[in-house]
Amino acid sequence: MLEEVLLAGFGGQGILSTGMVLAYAAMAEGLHVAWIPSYGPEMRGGTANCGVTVSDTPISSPFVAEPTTLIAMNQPSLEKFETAVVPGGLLLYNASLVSRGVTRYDLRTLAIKANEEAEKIGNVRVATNVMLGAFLEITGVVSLASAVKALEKVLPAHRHKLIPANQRALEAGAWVAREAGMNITGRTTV
Amino acid sequence: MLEEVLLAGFGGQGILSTGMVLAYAAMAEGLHVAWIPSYGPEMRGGTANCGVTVSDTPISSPFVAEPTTLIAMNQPSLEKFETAVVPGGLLLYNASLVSRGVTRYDLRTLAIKANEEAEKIGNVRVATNVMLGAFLEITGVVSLASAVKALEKVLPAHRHKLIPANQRALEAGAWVAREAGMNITGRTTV
Amino acid sequence: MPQVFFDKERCKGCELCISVCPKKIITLSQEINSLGLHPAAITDGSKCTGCGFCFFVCPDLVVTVLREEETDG
Amino acid sequence: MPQVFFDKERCKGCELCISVCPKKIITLSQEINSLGLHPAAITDGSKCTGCGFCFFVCPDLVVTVLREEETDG
Amino acid sequence: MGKILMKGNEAFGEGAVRAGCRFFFGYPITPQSELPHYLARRMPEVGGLYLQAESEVAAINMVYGAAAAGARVMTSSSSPGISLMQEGISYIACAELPAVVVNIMRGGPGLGNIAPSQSDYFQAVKGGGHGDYKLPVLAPSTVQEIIDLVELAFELADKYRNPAMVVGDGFLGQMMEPVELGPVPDVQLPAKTWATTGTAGRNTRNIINSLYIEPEELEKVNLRLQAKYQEMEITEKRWEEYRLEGASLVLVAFGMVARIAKAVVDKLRAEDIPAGLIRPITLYPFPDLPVKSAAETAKSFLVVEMNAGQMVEDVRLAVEGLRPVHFYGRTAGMLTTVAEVTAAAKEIWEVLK
Amino acid sequence: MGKILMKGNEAFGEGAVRAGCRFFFGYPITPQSELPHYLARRMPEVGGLYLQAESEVAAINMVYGAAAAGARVMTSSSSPGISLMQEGISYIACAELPAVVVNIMRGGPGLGNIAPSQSDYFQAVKGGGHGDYKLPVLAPSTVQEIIDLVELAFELADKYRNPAMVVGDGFLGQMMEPVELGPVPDVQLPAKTWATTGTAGRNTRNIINSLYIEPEELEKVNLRLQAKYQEMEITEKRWEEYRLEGASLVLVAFGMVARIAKAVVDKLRAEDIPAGLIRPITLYPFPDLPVKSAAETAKSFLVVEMNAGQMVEDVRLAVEGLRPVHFYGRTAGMLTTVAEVTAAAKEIWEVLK
Amino acid sequence: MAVSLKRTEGLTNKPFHYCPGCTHGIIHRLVAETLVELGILERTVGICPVGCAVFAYEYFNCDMIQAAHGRAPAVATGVKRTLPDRVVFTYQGDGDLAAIGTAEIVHAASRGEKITTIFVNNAVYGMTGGQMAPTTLLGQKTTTTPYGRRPADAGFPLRVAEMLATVQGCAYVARVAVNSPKNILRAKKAVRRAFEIQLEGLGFTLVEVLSTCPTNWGLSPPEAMRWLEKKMIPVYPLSEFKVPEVEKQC
Amino acid sequence: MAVSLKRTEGLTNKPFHYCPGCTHGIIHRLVAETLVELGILERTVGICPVGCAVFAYEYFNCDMIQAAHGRAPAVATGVKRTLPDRVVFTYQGDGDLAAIGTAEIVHAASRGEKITTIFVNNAVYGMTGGQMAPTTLLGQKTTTTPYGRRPADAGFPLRVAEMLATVQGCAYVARVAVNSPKNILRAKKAVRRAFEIQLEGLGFTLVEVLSTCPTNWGLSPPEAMRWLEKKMIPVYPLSEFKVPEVEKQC
Ligand SMILES: Cc1ncc(C[n+]2csc(CCOP(=O)(O)OP(=O)(O)O)c2C)c(N)n1
Ligand SMILES: Cc1ncc(C[n+]2csc(CCOP(=O)(O)OP(=O)(O)O)c2C)c(N)n1
Ligand code: SF4
Ligand code: SF4
Ligand code: SF4
Ligand code: SF4
Ligand code: SF4
Ligand code: SF4
Ligand SMILES: [Mg+2]
Ligand SMILES: [Mg+2]
Repeated sequence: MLEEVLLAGFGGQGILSTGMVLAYAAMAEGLHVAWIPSYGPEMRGGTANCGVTVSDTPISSPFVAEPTTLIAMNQPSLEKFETAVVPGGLLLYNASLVSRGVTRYDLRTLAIKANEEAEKIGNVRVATNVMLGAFLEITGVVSLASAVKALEKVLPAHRHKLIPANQRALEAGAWVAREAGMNITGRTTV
Repeated sequence: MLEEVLLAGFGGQGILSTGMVLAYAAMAEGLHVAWIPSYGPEMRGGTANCGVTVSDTPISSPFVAEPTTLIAMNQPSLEKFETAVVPGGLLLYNASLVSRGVTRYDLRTLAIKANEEAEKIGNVRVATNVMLGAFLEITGVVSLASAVKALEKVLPAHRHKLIPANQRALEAGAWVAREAGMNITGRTTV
Repeated sequence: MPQVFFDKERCKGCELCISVCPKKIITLSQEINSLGLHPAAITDGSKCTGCGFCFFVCPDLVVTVLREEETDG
Repeated sequence: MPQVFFDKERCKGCELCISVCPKKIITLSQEINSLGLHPAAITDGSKCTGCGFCFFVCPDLVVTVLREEETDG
Repeated sequence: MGKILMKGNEAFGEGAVRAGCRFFFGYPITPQSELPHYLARRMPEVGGLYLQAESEVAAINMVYGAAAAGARVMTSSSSPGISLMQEGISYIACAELPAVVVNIMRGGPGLGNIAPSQSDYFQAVKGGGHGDYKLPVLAPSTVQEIIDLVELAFELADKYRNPAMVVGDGFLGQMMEPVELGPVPDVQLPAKTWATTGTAGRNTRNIINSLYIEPEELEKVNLRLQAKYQEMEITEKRWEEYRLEGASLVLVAFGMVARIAKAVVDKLRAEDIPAGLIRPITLYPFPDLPVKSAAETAKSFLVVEMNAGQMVEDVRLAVEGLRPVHFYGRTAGMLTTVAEVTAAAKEIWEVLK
Repeated sequence: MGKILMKGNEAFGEGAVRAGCRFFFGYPITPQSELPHYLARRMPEVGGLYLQAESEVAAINMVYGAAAAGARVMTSSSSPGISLMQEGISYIACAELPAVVVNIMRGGPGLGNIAPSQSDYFQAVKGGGHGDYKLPVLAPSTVQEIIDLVELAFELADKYRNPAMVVGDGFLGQMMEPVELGPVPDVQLPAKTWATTGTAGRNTRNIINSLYIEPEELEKVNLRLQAKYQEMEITEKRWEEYRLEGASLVLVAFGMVARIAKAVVDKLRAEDIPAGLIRPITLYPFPDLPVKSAAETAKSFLVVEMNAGQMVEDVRLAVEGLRPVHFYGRTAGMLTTVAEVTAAAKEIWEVLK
Repeated sequence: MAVSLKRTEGLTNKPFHYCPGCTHGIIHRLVAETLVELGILERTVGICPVGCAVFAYEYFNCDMIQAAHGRAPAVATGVKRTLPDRVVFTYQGDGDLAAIGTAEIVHAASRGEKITTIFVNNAVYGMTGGQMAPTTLLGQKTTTTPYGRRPADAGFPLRVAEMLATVQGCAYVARVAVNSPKNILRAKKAVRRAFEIQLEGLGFTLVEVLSTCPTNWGLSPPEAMRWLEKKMIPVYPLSEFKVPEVEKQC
Repeated sequence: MAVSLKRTEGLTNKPFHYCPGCTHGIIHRLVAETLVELGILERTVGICPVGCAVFAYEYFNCDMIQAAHGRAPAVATGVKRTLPDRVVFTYQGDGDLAAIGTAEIVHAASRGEKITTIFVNNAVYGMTGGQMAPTTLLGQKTTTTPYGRRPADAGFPLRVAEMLATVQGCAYVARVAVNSPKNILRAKKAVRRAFEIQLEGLGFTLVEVLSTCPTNWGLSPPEAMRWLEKKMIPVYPLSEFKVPEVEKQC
């Protein structure tokens, strides 16, 4: 098994830490894992993305140049990385911040209004974890329970009060994916 | 013709400028010439020596590792460089500051009490030019007249009043060499 | 009467203008600009004294203020 | 009576001691030391007050001065 | 403690702590900032010192001072900052002090950018500073290996009384991977009888110096240094071989690029192209032995670097014209991707086969 | 003016003046001090500026500023000072500014000594600073040639918008030889439309910069730089051949050492040993062509340097294993004498013949 | 007569990359307005530092040079000596000027280089992620003083204006702040005075500007303004520390 | 009781390499005597500069380190932080400290490093052949100011003691001279005070010592002493510029 996940969006969406949640969860399940951010200019703001490789054999290249899954959290990220996904790969995008939609029809695609889902939970910053929940539900790379446990590692102690919200986000994403059916082959908006 | 002259002594004896007088004179006579000092530690004092190569063909190595002539202005210089002189070469040393004398008997050697000669002229600092005068008399590498003219180039303008003394030093050295006979093969003290 | 304009596309919603307006007539609008931020806007332009405080503190050259010169300027 | 000694082999003949001795009893000797220099020497030791000026200014640790401590030292 | 996920930059810091290093002097620069951030927090926990210098020049000279006083000491920076350290590194090498310097290379020249790069290879291995000196230069390619090689760097530094360098690129510094960390070992540092610690209890003065005004003296020092480097060249060459058996096309790559190269080798092998990889772990001394022996059987070499072609010279020096040595590289933080390198390799293979 | 006797260090200064350089920024260091002394006196005579910087780091950045403003500008130093300039040189290379840097090399590493040396060869030609950049590096071997090559350095710097370096050793700096000096030419400097001189009279802003935060942008810059270097490698290799006809044993040496090597060749030829010499005048780009063509007929090479063996690598890269390449060198200011080198050459010849 | 406060042509149209509420933008405006008001924009060459203002060459509407970290005063020296009739300024942060660039600023001042330095003191290394600067306050937490700046490890805040005022080549040194409209107007006056003195050829001029870094201070921009006032100004008092001799007399 | 003024065991027997009449030798003696008198010689580590005092490691009878040009304060920081209970001093010339080493000395001071710096100001670069130093007087001829130092090209004399006195981490800064027995005794007191304050752990201490360079000034040693008094002291007044707070109060 080799999953190469690219999470992309803008700074402040929690892209990097959601990637870490996946990485920690996979490590806890005994898998090989690598997490690599694209680190930006020597300044604040701008785009943020990271690649997470999860494998049952040692990982040679940790770079996610041709992701098996793309989680695109906004329009520019979708546009930039859509073409890179391997044929037949998985594309999850945040329909709250994507207006134009996808151009590739050879991918399994799921559009999730992640901001809205997150706002329902009461914190727009958990939107990326909504996407992760969906990803886990679809791929089963690691269990949702492992991801929930990983939150403890990723969030600093003084932010542990946010664990319940993040857990609900993961669950919400999983629910959306379940509702959308597991074998998504075309475009589906929920 | 290739003369490789090593002048050695201590700082303040005018070693470097006497070497320059030879170099300028030779240049004026249309010869190829190179002057190279051994430059000392980043501080005052200590030893001073320079090599002057005079040749009628272009000079490849300007280093005087095996001098054809050594002009040794004090005991340590004599001891240090005596062995380097080419067999059959010329050795002029300043008998005023050399007590132990020479150990090589395959050289043409002339001992000159250069300090005394210089003090006669009234300036101990012209001692090295006494030696140069003798050297020129013996070898005829350049004329004494050229050396006298070269003094103008070597001495800075505000020291031109010292030219007569230096000229007398050159002449005194030439006289000593003449008196000692031109084909000196053993040790001779004047 | 003084007039004040905000170039909303340059505004980063930092609220510095809001914090200095003596008339408290600046707020962040509900709108979102192309930077994805809520830009500052005037609530009641008629109250504006043209004091220019908003202009002075704005780090992003968002504000323009038109006003009459003081008599003994 | 104070006594002053010069370690002539270390002396560089700089004349600083000469320039400060209140009794003018230091000169450069005719002798030449192993540095090839004329070292400083005392002309009339009996005039020495033990003031130590020569010691203080000598940069080359040439001078030793032996003296009695002042009464209220 | 089991496995934890750690950033490369932090691993450099933790590796140092575990090697018994308790003194760090540095100056901030991207993309290695997490290293000083980590140590600013971590050093006080283990009774150590994190000190932010006023510049890289000051930092390397603080390292010189601490090393002279007997400390196990480290500094780190990135390319422009390492350039500023060249005089200091040359001094440390000549004064024969042990110390570790980390360079998380970024795109150059000039201010360049902060993207990952390997373009300081020459500077590291040929001597960016003046004079004939060398540093053992180690190039980890995983986060776990960072920990191991930082420790090795300190050991080599002490063994040879010579500064050692560990190099990575921005990606290695930024990425996270699991590392296995035991409890912090209680490192017994070797006694340093030569250190300037005050003469108390000794009847000689210790002097740390790199000035030898007499050429004869300085030549002696140089001969001693050269003897050390020869000893390193005999003893310290380290490399990894990957699927070299029967390889006709041998890739050579170090650091993060070697991981890409591994993936390339796998891809090529999957297509029945007999490729293999030599990954230098020590950049100096350069592991010419495996290259030379590969040159006897392989048909061609492909050196892959994130620069305009630097290590390729050392490979050519080892191959000595026996086989063609090709180069593929991208500069300025542009990633050499698996796809690109595979394509480059196939092109060579087309001609070869 | 006819011939005058001139010190090498002064010739560097006079060469600069004659090349139209009117700005010099430097910091004192032995054994190049006569160069700043000369220019401190000379520059005001020609309406130029001698400015003593607070350090070598400041000096090279003043050079950067003056070059950006369109000046023909030079700095000079010796080994430790040149190490301190590495960041600045890398910046100048990336910002594509013309400037000339003189290095009168001394014994290293560390503070070393002030005796002549060639041990900064690697630093000069491989890039002592960070990133993939190169400088044309010129190595005069007579005082007359200093004047000529300093002028050439300024021309190359302007032609390629790239810093150029001229290297010598302490002896070359200290020795005097006759030079032929005409009247000071009235140099017309090429127009520098890119210089930051204020926008007046222009409708674009000029910007001097080495920051390209996007890898794609910085890669473009690097590709442009590499293209320049390739152009230099095609156009600018310079060397002298001495008695190469029928030479079985080819010496390779640069700078002052090449003069010793010439004397050695003469000695060997006098003893009927067919020796010859290749003297690289440009150290970068390295003149591999004559070495390659000599490798076809010669039996063996002997590289002579005043270091522990640096240019020998470039010779080996050119020879590509075709012939044995031997090395003879002394470090730390110890002179490689005619006698020693002759002996080394004869030893090789004994085996060869 | 209708006057207006509007964007100056001393700046390009490029939006600043600075964080929301970062006062680098205000300081840019003050400098640019001054260049326009004095009519010197097109004979000005500006030098930007390494720091958050590294991209200033995209904003100032004049010829610009990007300098190595801390070396802007040396670069400016090279420019001014080559082109003595041009106006030259450096724009530098506190990491750039007061840490790595200490020697360069002291000696540009001591040589009396006829340049103007705008010194932006925000008590932190902004660009590289909020590390301690020489100007960081005691107790202040940064990414490299996680336990707060303690003098025993990390020394004391460096008062650059006071230090440079002792240097003879310095003609004008002032410290201002941009935390309120009033202080911003005062800051503008100081910047203008500095450039005027450069034009008069009286020597080196420097304006230290207390500035905010909301991002690395972890404060909202208005909070950051208050922090500047409450915490920074007591340590870094606002004043003119040196004015040309002639002015002092009258 | 018989007392004597004699060679201190704080120095080795090696004769100094300094030029005749060079006051480096006097300053060496003052430092060495102090180390002996305070009983700290065997726990002292000294750092010598690049300059005429580069060989000081052959003279001070304690552990010594030779530092890169200007970097002695950084080296001293490395030593003192590693061995906080040792006494650490740097001995630096005016080229070393006030030119290339400006950043290092300012920041060692600002960090309040508990070290003592002996700063030998002889208004010239001695070792390298008499070039201008930052401290060279206006009008003074040197090998790089052949027409005399002119402020327009070469700037002004830098007053280091005054400058460092503004730096908070500095506990003690004094300027003394060694041109007469009286001043030498005063200089000794200042050196002693500096080491005492280091021992008390109060912060950074520096003694600037006006010193002669007969060789490069082109004067006889006694003339050089007079030149120091007549020319240098007016530009570099002798004083204690900073003393620890506690002392100030009493
Ligand atoms: C030689 C060198 N060292 C370090 C760096 C990394 N660096 C970039 S900006 C910076 C400090 C910025 O702080 P400051 O000058 O205070 O400016 P600010 O961002 O706060 O405005 C540093 C250390 C560099 N680019 N070059
Ligand atoms: C990096 C570097 N730059 C320059 C030098 C050359 N250098 C040696 S000593 C010195 C200055 C000495 O002057 P100062 O510090 O005043 O000491 P003094 O000799 O006057 O006591 C210089 C510039 C060097 N060794 N290293
Ligand atoms: S000009 Fe003054 S009153 Fe008007 S909006 Fe701006 S701050 Fe408020
Ligand atoms: S100060 Fe400027 S950027 Fe900030 S909110 Fe107001 S208008 Fe917008
Ligand atoms: S102790 Fe005083 S009186 Fe005696 S010799 Fe010395 S200076 Fe003269
Ligand atoms: S001061 Fe010392 S060195 Fe100078 S002359 Fe007197 S005793 Fe000799
Ligand atoms: S990091 Fe700080 S200084 Fe830099 S732009 Fe952001 S707020 Fe301004
Ligand atoms: S050159 Fe000057 S400072 Fe150096 S030893 Fe001689 S007199 Fe003293
Ligand atoms: Mg800052
Ligand atoms: Mg000095």
